[in-house]
Amino acid sequence: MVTDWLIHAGLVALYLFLAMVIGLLFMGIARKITARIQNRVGPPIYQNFLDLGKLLAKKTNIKHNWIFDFAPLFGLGGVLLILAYLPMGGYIMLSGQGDLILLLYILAIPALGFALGSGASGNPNAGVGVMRALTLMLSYEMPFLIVILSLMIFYNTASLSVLLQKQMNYLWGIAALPISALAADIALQGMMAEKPFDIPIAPHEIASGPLVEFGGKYLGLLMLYSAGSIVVETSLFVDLFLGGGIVLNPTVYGTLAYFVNYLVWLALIFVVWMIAIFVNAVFPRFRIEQAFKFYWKWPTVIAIAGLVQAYVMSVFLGVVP
Amino acid sequence: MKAEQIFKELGLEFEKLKVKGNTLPRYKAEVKPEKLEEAIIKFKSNGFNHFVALSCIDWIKDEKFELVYHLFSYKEKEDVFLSIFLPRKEPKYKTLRHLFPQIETYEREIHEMFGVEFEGNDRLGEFILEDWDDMPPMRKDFDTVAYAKKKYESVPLIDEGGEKE
Amino acid sequence: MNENPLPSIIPDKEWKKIQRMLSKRSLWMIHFCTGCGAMEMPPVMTSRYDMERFGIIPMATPRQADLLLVTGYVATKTLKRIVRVYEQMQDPKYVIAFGSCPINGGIYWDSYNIIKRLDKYIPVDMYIAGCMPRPEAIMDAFLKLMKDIDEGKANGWMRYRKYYDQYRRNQMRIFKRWDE
Amino acid sequence: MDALTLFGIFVLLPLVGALVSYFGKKYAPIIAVIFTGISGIFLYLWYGNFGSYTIDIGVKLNLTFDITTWFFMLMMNTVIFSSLLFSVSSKLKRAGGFATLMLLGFAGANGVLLARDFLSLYLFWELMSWSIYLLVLRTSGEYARRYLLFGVLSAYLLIMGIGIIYYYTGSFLYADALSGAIPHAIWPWILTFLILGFGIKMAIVPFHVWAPYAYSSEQPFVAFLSGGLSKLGAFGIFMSMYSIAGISLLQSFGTFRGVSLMGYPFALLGAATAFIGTILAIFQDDIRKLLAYSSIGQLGYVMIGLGLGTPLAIGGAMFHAFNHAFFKSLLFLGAGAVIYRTGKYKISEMGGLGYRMPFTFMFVLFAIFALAGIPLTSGFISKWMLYEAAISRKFVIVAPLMLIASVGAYLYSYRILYGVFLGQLKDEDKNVKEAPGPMLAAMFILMVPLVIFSIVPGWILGWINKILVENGIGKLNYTTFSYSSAIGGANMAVFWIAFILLLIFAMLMFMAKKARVVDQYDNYLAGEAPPSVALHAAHNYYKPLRDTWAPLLKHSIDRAYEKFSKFFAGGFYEIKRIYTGNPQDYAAYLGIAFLAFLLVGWWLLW
Repeated sequence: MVTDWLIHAGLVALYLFLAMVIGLLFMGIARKITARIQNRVGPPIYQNFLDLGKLLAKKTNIKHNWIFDFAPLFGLGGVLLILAYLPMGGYIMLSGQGDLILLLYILAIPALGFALGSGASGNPNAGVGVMRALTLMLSYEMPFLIVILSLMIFYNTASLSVLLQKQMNYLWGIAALPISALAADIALQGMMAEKPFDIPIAPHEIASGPLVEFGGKYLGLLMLYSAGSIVVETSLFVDLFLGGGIVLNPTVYGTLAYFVNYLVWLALIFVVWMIAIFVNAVFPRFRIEQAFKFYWKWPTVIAIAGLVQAYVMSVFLGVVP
Repeated sequence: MKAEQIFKELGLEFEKLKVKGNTLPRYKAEVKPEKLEEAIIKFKSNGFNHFVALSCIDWIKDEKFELVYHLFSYKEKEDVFLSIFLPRKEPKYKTLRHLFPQIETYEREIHEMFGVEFEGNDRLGEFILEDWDDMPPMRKDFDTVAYAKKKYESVPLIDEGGEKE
Repeated sequence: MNENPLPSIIPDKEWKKIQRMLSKRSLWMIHFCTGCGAMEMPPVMTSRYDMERFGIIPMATPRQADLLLVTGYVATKTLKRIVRVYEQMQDPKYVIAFGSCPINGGIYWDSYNIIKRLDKYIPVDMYIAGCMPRPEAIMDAFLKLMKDIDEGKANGWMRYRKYYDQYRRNQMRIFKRWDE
Repeated sequence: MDALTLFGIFVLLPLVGALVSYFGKKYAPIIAVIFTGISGIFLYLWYGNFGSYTIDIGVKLNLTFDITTWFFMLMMNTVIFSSLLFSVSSKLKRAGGFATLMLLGFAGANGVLLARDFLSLYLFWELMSWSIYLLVLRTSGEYARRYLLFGVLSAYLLIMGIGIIYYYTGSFLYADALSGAIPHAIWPWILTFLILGFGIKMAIVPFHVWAPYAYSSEQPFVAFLSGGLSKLGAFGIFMSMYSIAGISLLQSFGTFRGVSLMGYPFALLGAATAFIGTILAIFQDDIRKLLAYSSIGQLGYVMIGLGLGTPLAIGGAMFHAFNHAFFKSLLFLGAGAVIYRTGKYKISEMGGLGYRMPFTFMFVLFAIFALAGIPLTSGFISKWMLYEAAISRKFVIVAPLMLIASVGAYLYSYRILYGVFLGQLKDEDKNVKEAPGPMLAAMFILMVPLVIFSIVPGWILGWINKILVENGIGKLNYTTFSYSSAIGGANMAVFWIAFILLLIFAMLMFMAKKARVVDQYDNYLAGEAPPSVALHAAHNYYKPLRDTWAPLLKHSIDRAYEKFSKFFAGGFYEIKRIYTGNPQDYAAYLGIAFLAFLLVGWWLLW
């Protein structure tokens, strides 16, 4: 029993490491594509690895107090925890042990740890930045939670692994609930804090908000945290709506299926990331009131429409996937 | 009400400045220091409610500072310069910031750059310059080249061997 | 400011070379636009010259940055802020001074509140001459700085730590109070 | 164990304690702590032997000691024990009176939990309400009057319900209520009166107005009031819905996807309470008011669980009431420790206390994790059960309100953390010391169960399951480390192992290099020198949010009550004018009254 537990742990570690590498790669690709949209040459794709290396190799690191260390610890640890609970490429890591509601609350651990660390830096810019981040969170959570509710009601399950199973057997989420998928993608833009919603990390207004006092190894680990959260948010969307990239049934094809599903999953999260990046490259930044009013108007209406559709299909038409 | 008429009512002799180009009409009058406030109040209540600038001229040869209060009227579209002369030794005058709030800033600058004392303005002190230790720099008898050489050339270069120059 | 001493045990030259390569390839810049040089930065960032292809991106705070750009004349008031920002940056850090004003005071050679030579107060790794250098000159300066870093010549930050007391004495000659 | 020992230990002992501690001037809290400790030990010993007894003290009281009562008494006892332990070192004025009233309230609460007939329920309910009124009176008469108004309203509603039952069944026993004498159509009235009567104690939205004022009195008492006594409301609603009326009777009013139509409107009321309580809590600057509105919001969750009525929902409500008892009193005690040390109430005036009071900060941080439902604490499991209950039965109105309210909880909890503990330390708080020993001990006691039941949820789910089975509501499926429902489940052991391993990995990555500590003034302020006064961004913290909510925030329930009371005040003022004060008028009134009687008498006779 211990051996397959070790294999399982090894595989989880491999998947987490791959997720981090993909995250950094995606940040590099995003900078390259944004540069090309602005008719610039843009940095090499592996630029973020160099930045990470430089940050970790800094000779002096500044810290304010012991609460300041919460940010990198909870940030990195928390994001790895979320990645462990998120099926990647059909490989159900821990999501068999925890359902979507647990995942929603684990999403808050790194965010809260990061907020504590930046609050402890004593810089008023950081306090304002965290306030904006929490207000933005309240705004995009409204459509996002309604979308997740409609998925749970339609597929009649709250466990992510069962949801993947049902999407494989029946219909992908995006085919069954297209309206909810649209609302989820709009909410995703705010969740990833991509422009027009990069209000918390606004370099021009509040000197990069919560990150104002982080440098050196702190900023390096927080870069790993943001790389991880890119993979988390994109693969959350893929798992909920695009069947988690499962094309070949693992029980039938065995380990080959895991490779193919992983590649399909990678392609799908790349597509979702590209949507976010293209929107990011061309939009200016909203003010926080505009972002709040925006999210509680149209995306919420779309999400409610998706909820009504899911409710009608599952209760009245008796469609059970 | 026209500027000339106000000057007549105040009994000030004024001159109409001849300026090249089609500028708006400009009048200049020299006022006794104690009568200045009353003149400004009169102008202010008759349309000249825009205080443009307060400037100080250093007449070093006849040992006098000239404070020029520049008013403008949007209705009449006319400029008025009321100026007073202060002795150069200890220039002292009362503050007029209660008439126009922005006068306080001009007074702070003139105090720092020329050394004119304005009683009643409690915010004089350090304003633009930082840790200034010499005479007010805008006065004509201040030698800026000598000061620059004394203050900045004398700072030694950092050198591994120790102090140089 | 007692930085922890230089890490004495650097395992080998290889590690230092890698470290220099990394800090060369990802110079994060904080831009202290003191004078008229600020206008030269947008062309360097945008599509015509694009400094980001060398990994140089503008950052908002000194904590995150390792390259300080002083672009223009430095008044005594500004010098106090520049020194404070420079000290909040983390090692290894580099300074580039734009234009002739930081070199010898430029057109303000006789002014009473412009410092004449930035090098006396904070260690400058690279000067760019010109009464506001064109973007080509700035790009050339970036590349030269990267070459210096690679060869280990750009060690202004080591000089600042080694001769900290001399730098502090020079700074105190210009302004008397530090905490204001 | 017979009736006298049960009644003696849980009701008489606190009363005696109240008497004794009145004379123990300075040592009163310590005496009170000893008394509550004794009853706590007995509570622990008597876990096994339950039973129901009757005792005759002039009037016949029926007492039952079963698992439900034990569960609620466990909360009540722990909370009052730690509150009194906290008040040992908080130098209250007239500490004797404080300890007496607290023990009186405790005796009343125990009586309410033990009572199985309406008479003793009402007797102890009044004893408890009066002790709260007097305790709130210690701070300010105006707040006490507001509480009294709602306390009296709740007493009247209870009497109405009890009266109707007594009119039909002729007896006060809970069990007799189901004897069929009560016609079916009357039950909705009885239940509405009872639920609203108990709901006032839980500060459900229309009746929540007294809570922010009553929660602004002394912190140790408020911890007991909001942590312990508000659970009496939950207990009362649970008893009236599920043991007096019984689940079958509720279902008989028609069910809507497995949930009784009788209970569903109360679930909606609970959802509204959760949403309004949370939104109002976000904008409060006074830490006590913020915690008060957050308490109202959290009790809204309990109301949702009790309203829905499925086994998972009620189990979730019980577990949430348990968690709320601990993390809310922990929060109030944490706030009390901060107020004791700095004497300030406004969040924007404090700042940076986390560096001076690290233990208090860690306790409040832990309570915030429990409040927000982060899986590191048992707070998550209760919220998870409530969500599963609502989502598995496809309730599309209750579920979004709950989810949004829980996200709103992050906002006001960070406002406390940042405003009070983080940011820059102000000069006057420079030498604030850590809270004294007894306070930290009290807070530690409240933190322990939140940790244990998050690692091993099986124990408490066992108790709750026993409660549900005993009242015939159904059962939960759980194991010692994991729990599951129809549509999902979670294993806390796996979660904790994964979290600790990954945290250690992050620690290894992080500890590679040493970092130099810098004081709070070495901050990047665009090169400017740090100003002499500490900068703190906590003033008017959620201003953008408040601007967007402004149209909604205009209508406030408090002002509605004020307008309502002004309307009556005008009327009463008119009546007052009759008492002019001079005797002739009174003689005249007598004459007119006599004449009127004569006329009426004459008309009636002829």
